[in-house]
Amino acid sequence: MSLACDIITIAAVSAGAFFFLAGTVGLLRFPDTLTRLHALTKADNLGLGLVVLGLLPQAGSLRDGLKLVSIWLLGLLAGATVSQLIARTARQGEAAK
Amino acid sequence: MSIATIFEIVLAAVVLGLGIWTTAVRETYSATVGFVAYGLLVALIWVRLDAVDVALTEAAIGGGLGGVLLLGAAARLRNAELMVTETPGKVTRVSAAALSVLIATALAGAVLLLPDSVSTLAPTVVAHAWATGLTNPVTNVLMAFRAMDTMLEKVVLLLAIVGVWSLAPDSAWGGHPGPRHQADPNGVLAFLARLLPPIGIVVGIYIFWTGANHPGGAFQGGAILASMWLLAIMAGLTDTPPVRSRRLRFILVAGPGLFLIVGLGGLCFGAAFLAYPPALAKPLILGIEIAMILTIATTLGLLLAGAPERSAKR
Amino acid sequence: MNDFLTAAVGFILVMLALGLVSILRGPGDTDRMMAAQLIGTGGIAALLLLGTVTGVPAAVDVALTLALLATFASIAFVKKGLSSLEANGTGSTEDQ
Amino acid sequence: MSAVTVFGLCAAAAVGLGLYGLITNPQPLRKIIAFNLLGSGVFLLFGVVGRRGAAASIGNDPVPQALVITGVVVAFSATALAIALVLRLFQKAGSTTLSDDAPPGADPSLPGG
Repeated sequence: MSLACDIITIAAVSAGAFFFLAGTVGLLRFPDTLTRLHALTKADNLGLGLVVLGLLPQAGSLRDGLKLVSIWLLGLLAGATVSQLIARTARQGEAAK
Repeated sequence: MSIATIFEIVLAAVVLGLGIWTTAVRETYSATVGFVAYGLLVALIWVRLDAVDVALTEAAIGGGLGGVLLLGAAARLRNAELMVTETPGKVTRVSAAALSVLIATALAGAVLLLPDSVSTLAPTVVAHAWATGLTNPVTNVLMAFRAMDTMLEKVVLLLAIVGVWSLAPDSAWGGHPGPRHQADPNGVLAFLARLLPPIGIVVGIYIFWTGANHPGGAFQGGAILASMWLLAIMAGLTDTPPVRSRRLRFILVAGPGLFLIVGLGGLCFGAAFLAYPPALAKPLILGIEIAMILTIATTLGLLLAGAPERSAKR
Repeated sequence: MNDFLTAAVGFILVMLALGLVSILRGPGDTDRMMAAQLIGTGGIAALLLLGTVTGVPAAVDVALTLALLATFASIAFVKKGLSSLEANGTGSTEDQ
Repeated sequence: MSAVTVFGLCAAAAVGLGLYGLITNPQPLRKIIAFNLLGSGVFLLFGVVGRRGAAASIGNDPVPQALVITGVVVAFSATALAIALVLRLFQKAGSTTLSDDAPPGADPSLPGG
């Protein structure tokens, strides 16, 4: 049981780390604000979700697990709304130029 | 070198890099963004140092609220900062660098040469935990063993808000702090400002409540509540209250006032100023903390909003 | 297991640092607004892993706080950056 | 090297950085930021010393922790007051320079100053 949990953790956290890598490569390589925003809010949020998934088997209690999931949901909410706001600002800034 | 040490060096390097960015970059807005990132990441160091209470405080007050405070000022002063052309001369720069390096080296030396014998008050704190009925040692220190500090700190918060309000121009005396924010009531920002505060209020109260036995407490919970209030204000859903409001002023003095009354009660009925009778210690501390979280949330929010700018009658 | 998780924290931190470099370098303020959002994901992931490695269960509470405050800071970045774009030239808010 | 050493050196460097910024940056707002950086370094030094005082199954001496929490809140109050002063100075004078031979303000656009 413990071994299975550990395997899930290692697999999910590795996948999460990969998506963080992808997000960072996107941030470094993409040319303009909107595409970089895309890399940041999608890849990184998926990475966070996978890390949370990986840590769930290690959580001590149901309450800790629920807290972990709610952190990810908060992250999703923030990513979805903040990226829209930033994108709107970026477009306004371009229009003003 | 173990893998944990490598991780610690990476963490320290990231935080220091942000510190260097904050100091060196030309534009103030960028420096503020760097400082917010710095403040949020320092919380990781505090977790690593096993001081979770401080990590919560740094994340909430040091990084979050403090950073946003600086950011608001940077946005307003943007044009003024551009006009400043004076830069200190080379001599000043070199001597400042020399002084800073000297002090940093002295501190580093002190860290490296810390004595082997460690003095700690942790066992004493644990030994006296029975007196309050709370098991979080930091809350015990804050609310019982060094309660005087905490009470005076509340007074400092109160004095700061009096100082900020006293800077209001005559036309706005007693009026609303900060600008009135406008936002599309059906837009994304208003949506987030309706969705997030209920969650944030639950989290804030949870952090406050868990502070009795686990890391958390009134400051951290209050800071979260304040940030949620300000979010609603920034989305234009509500306005800052006029500072002449009597109810507002009552909330502002409720925390330190109750603390003082309980302290004087200790002087009259107990052993000393701020001495709680052991049987009543937990309810008394809880009562003070409930009053305090309201005061802290309101004070932090109003400190961020700044001096009154619009007169109340309009 | 712990070594693996520590390595993962280190890796995510390095990614976070590279991302911060890229974001802070700009070119525009809109790029810099993403900084808090980046910490809201990468920083929290690192913090959660760190809490598990160090055996500090309360790190989850810090992560909750960080998630809320990072969102708040992001909104403030956008809002303040926006107001400085719009109020170009006035520099201070009129009390109208 | 232990966590105490690494973060202790980091804290010392943060104090140095903050001090340098405090002296050399001409703008008041930057001085406030630098001062906060300096303060954060000092708090970290407290944390490092407290970490060595780990005892009785507490990972970090609670007394310095409580002092740092108090310090963070007081630093925040002081920052808020300082920023209110700078903003008021800008409203009155139209610039935020601290030197005596300040250029005349651009447009102190606020009435009733």
